[in-house]
Amino acid sequence: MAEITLVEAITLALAHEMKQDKDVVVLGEDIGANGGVFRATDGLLETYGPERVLDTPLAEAMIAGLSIGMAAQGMKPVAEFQFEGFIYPAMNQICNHAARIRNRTRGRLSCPAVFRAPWGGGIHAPEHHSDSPEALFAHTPGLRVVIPSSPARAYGLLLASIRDPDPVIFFEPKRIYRLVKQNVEDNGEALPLDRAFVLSEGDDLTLVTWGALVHECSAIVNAYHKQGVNIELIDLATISPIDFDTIAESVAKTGRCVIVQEAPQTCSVGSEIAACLAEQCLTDLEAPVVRVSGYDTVMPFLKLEKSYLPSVDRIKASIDEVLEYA
Amino acid sequence: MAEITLVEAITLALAHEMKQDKDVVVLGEDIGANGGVFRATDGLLETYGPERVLDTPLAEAMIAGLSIGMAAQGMKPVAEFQFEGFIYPAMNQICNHAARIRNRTRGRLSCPAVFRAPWGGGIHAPEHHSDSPEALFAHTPGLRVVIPSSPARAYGLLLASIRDPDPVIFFEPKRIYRLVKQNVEDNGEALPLDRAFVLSEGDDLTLVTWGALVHECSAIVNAYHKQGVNIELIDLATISPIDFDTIAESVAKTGRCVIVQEAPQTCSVGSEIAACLAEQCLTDLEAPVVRVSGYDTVMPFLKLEKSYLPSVDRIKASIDEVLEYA
Amino acid sequence: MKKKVAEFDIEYYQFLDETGKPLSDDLPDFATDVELLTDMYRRMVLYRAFDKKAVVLQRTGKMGTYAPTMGQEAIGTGFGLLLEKEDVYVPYYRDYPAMFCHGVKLEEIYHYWGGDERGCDYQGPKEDFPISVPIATQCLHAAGIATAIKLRKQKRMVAVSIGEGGTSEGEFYEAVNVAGAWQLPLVFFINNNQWAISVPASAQTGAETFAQKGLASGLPCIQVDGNDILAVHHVSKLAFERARRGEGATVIEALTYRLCDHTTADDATRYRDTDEYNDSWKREPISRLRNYLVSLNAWNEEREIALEKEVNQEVEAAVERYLTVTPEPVEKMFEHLYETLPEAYENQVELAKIFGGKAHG
Amino acid sequence: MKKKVAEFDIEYYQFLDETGKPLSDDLPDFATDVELLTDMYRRMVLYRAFDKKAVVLQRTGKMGTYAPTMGQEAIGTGFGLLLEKEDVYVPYYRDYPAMFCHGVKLEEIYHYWGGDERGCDYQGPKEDFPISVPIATQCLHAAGIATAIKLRKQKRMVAVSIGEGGTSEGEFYEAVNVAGAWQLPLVFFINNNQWAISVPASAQTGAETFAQKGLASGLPCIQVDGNDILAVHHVSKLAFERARRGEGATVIEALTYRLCDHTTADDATRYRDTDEYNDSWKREPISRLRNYLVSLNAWNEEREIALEKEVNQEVEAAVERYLTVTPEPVEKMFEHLYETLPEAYENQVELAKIFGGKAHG
Ligand SMILES: Cc1ncc(C[n+]2csc(CCOP(=O)(O)OP(=O)(O)O)c2C)c(N)n1
Ligand SMILES: Cc1ncc(C[n+]2csc(CCOP(=O)(O)OP(=O)(O)O)c2C)c(N)n1
Ligand SMILES: [Mg+2]
Ligand SMILES: [Mg+2]
Repeated sequence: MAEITLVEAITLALAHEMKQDKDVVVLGEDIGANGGVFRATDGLLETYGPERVLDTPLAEAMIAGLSIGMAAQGMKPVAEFQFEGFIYPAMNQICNHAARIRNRTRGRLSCPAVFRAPWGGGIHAPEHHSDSPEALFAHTPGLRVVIPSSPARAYGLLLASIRDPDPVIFFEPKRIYRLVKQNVEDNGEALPLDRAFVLSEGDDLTLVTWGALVHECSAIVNAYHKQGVNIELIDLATISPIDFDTIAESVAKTGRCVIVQEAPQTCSVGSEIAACLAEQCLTDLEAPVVRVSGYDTVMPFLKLEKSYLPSVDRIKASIDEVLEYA
Repeated sequence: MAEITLVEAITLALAHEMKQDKDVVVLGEDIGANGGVFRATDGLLETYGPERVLDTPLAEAMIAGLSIGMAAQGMKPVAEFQFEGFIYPAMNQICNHAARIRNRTRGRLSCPAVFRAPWGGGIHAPEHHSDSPEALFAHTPGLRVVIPSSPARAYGLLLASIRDPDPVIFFEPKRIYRLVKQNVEDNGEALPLDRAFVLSEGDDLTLVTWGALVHECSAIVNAYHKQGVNIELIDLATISPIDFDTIAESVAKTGRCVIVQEAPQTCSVGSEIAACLAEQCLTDLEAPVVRVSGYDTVMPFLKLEKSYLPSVDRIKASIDEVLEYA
Repeated sequence: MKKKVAEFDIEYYQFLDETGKPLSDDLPDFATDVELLTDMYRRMVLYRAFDKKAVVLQRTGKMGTYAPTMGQEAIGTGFGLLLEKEDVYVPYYRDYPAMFCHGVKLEEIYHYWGGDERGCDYQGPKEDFPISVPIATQCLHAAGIATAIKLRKQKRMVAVSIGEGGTSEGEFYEAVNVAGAWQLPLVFFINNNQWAISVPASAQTGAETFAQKGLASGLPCIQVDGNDILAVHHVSKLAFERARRGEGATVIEALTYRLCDHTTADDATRYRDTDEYNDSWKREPISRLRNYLVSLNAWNEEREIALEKEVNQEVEAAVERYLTVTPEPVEKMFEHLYETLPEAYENQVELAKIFGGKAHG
Repeated sequence: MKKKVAEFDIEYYQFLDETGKPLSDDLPDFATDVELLTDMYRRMVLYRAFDKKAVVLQRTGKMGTYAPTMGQEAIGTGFGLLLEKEDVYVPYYRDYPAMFCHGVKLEEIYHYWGGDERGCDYQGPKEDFPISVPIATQCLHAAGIATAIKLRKQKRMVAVSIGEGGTSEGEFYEAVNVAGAWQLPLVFFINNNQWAISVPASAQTGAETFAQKGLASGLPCIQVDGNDILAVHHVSKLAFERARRGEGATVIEALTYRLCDHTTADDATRYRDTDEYNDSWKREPISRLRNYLVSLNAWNEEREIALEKEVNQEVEAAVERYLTVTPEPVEKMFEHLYETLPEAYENQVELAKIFGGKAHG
């Protein structure tokens, strides 16, 4: 058992599953000799060879379309899009086909593929390299959307995603690829794809987030804890289908909820959570729900990037506002 | 002044603006001699010739990309996607470029284009011809999203969209293309792109919807009215940026809100409205908000299509639930 | 200084003239295989009867919008008969002849256009893809299947079809490109019926042939008279053998004509010259093969009458099976969304059961 | 029966050998235009100095990720000098030489990679598109601009560039296709630097040349030695003249080599043979032109030293302007989202002002 980073946990899960299941193949741009631009597939080519590790021509619709064809043949393609901002050319294949093939053939064909991509902002990357488009896929029935926030959860959720018989969009928070190390046992144990993670329990407020912001939120929760305020922190992680029950249970207890996300606010995953609260938990709510989101503008180039992303101050201000509401 | 259908109002607005402004050109698949598969561009080729009415090769990314290039040159392309289900190949161009070009050039270039598409279900069309993907575009900053629900609003909102200096996704509810006729004066008067339409006033409940369902909802509102229940019916119409103020004002009065939409529920425009209510109008709410949506499954082939779409019974049941909540 | 660094040409194949007369003595071996040729003929007649019936079903309110295949029977039949059971076929939406040759049932296509997902649950060719409505996307699925076959070192191949208009889509090209880069066991059929709804082939591209689009990835490219089933069968055989030998993909453009509206929702007289349409009937594939069979003394009036009766019965039986199927209950719209429906869906399924009613037409 | 229905070939142009010696006497007119050639030379040296400085800025934390253009200066300079002011240039992200030739300022590119949108607000060529990161999308913008130009019957043209890896994207092909179908005044430059990050050109396609991808829409296709600026300039001239005459588009593949990492975030030694890299320096474009100029007695050591000084000053001045710019206030991220910010944004702008701080590096 070794201390590894989130991106190393991705590699570990890929290697584990490639070893267990020879139908698992990885494909994408620069994932072979280069090991992916973030090194998520580092070493796989050496171990599994060019027939299991496919450097593709440069075309994302193609990567998705090939994956659908391979998956229909019972392979388990794990495709990498180099950055989330380059997944758009593949949306036709993902939304019109991957998400539908099982349903439209009444189960005859299916698409056990994983579509991975580094996701989110905060690494001072060039434009189109820092988006958070999870809502587009969460809005599309037939897909699963997963975003891990720690090495262990990355390992367990990626295993589960590869083993899942349906297409999974697996977004990896690139800002925390190497932020923390954690002991991760390579035991092949998958995590469930329909359960949010309650990272800390509390009665005073429910804080829901996912991806890199889990780290800021954890620190914030600790800080409040020292002041005697107990915040229940939920890492949503399995974004779609959403595990709203865990959130509802928490809000039944706390009566207050703040949702924190990098994505723009309108029609976002945060909107969905707040909407479910308004529908199912109205009587539990002792204060208005607050979403702390990326603004509804284009993710700026790197100079203004930090101003765009929810900051610790901004999150705290919202928490205070909700806590103080009477 | 003539009684015309919604699709005729589209044609009228296109013709009006092509006459007024020679920079307006229409382009798309089969929009020339064929006049579009729904005849929205009928007669334009005869009047304005092949240099203003461009039948394109069959490629949606191309249609969007050409529009962006033409718009940057000061033209006002009005592009048609044959059905909303075929807009996915263009998402890369629309989300990564059309929505961003003004911002990323700090105003040097811009994209005064309109992307039209017949939208929504209910006409017994083949698969991929009946979707409601407005949320994907509402989630994308830099775009406007508009969905008219009557001939007059189609005329006024399309004029506004063409004149708007920024990219507009203009979805046309195909189910009501020919459902009703209305007197529409060809007076060149645009409607504002940031105002929802209050179609009937009432104190008992706020009913928000858009597109074809406005018609079922109007009938429902009338039926309730006869029973002494006064429902305020809002046609959202300008989906994004959303006019939440009009909804908030209404809910301040009624304390109850039902949202009706064709799209799948998760991360939808309905979610956004419900979320804003949970954030901004919590104390006004006397009952949980209810969304009546297309289910979170793939729009079925035609045999089950009606079962998928919100039915009058389903909408009424939700209204009753919310009205009866105490 | 300049020098030539690459050279290409496109060859066109045709064996029979419009009247079914051989253009030369240089005919392929199977041109005297009467059994094969009569099978081809029988099928083309059947598929046309199927097609006409589909239009009637739509017109009489018994089916949804339908895309007829009238005039294009020789293409799908010509190559479809060369598909082995273990090969995979990935069709575009106007390509029933090849689908039928590969084992799809007539009524499955009726179900499809009738608006029932079960029409994609083929009982015969379990691995074939269903009709693809989003144009050109199917080419990439075919490339993916061919990739799986190649990686697994199997001795099978994949065929895929697309309309000439569809070749303007980037996804067509991306498939051609990877097929060339990876030498995939894949054959592309471009069904050039001269029209993409209202847009003539000449407006789709600056290329003189659609076949040459394969040059963009270094593939062999062939143009063929798609109304001459002998020529279609011949070039398909060459391409299939190449694919099976592991030598890679081929692009075949088959020239034909859409002897019908684009779909039952279309009115081709709005944009298409009636003379052109009428004239194109002269080149249609069924009478051409019949004339040739007659010249071989392999066909006559009597057999024609018997065949007509036979195909009508077959089509009627399919219609019967189509019309008498029990509708799916409403909750079916959730059953196959995921392999196991997530818990989060319980409420929605309940709602649908309460309000959904049952399937309607 | 078969017959040839179409024939194509690809021609390759090169005038100077690796050492700058003419391969034959058959040189273009401008090969003795010393003023032009020294301007070309000066620019290439300047652009290389600009490029090296950019890498230093990144390494010293003064700029974000940067994509160097080392080794590819002859392509953009070779055709960029042929762009008239009123022409429109649509670049890919590694194509500063042509951008500079068309009037983009050195510091604008520093701003761009420094993470400041104002780096796309070109003060010179107001109609040019900014760098396109989503690969191949720019080809369609160029086609759209060319369409506007054609519809308005203007006498201008558009040039667009893309890497050889980028030509695997469907959007590249869609642009080529419509350029052929509509005879657009557009010239495509495929900058074949042999690598797409870690993927060699040979793995992108089955085609022998990238030029031939234009055959898919019937366009004239030319391959050229992209390290020989004479050859680049010559073929560009032919293509530009064709475009200006209204005869349509051309696809030009320029062969070169990426004499650098893909970006400052990349480490090419992970995937690229050092011998290949070292060997490629032999063919680099700047010394080749210098040698040729020397052979014309148009260049010497003294001028070289003077030039070096001159370009260093020019680059340092640009760096100075880059580093001393006032950061944008946080609300700028809303100002140009729409022409007029919708009311719905008021709250968000307020929030951003309160919490945003100001721009950082
Ligand atoms: C991606 C996409 N865009 C548009 C359509 C609408 N559409 C259906 S058929 C068709 C024309 C296709 O022409 P062609 O490819 O020549 O095939 P044909 O119908 O002539 O057999 C169009 C535009 C579609 N189905 N998919
Ligand atoms: C649509 C898209 N996919 C992926 C990327 C990531 N990416 C940036 S550069 C590059 C390689 C491009 O190679 P090539 O086109 O040959 O140009 P070069 O960088 O060699 O000049 C890739 C994969 C991108 N920017 N856009
Ligand atoms: Mg066609
Ligand atoms: Mg390259």
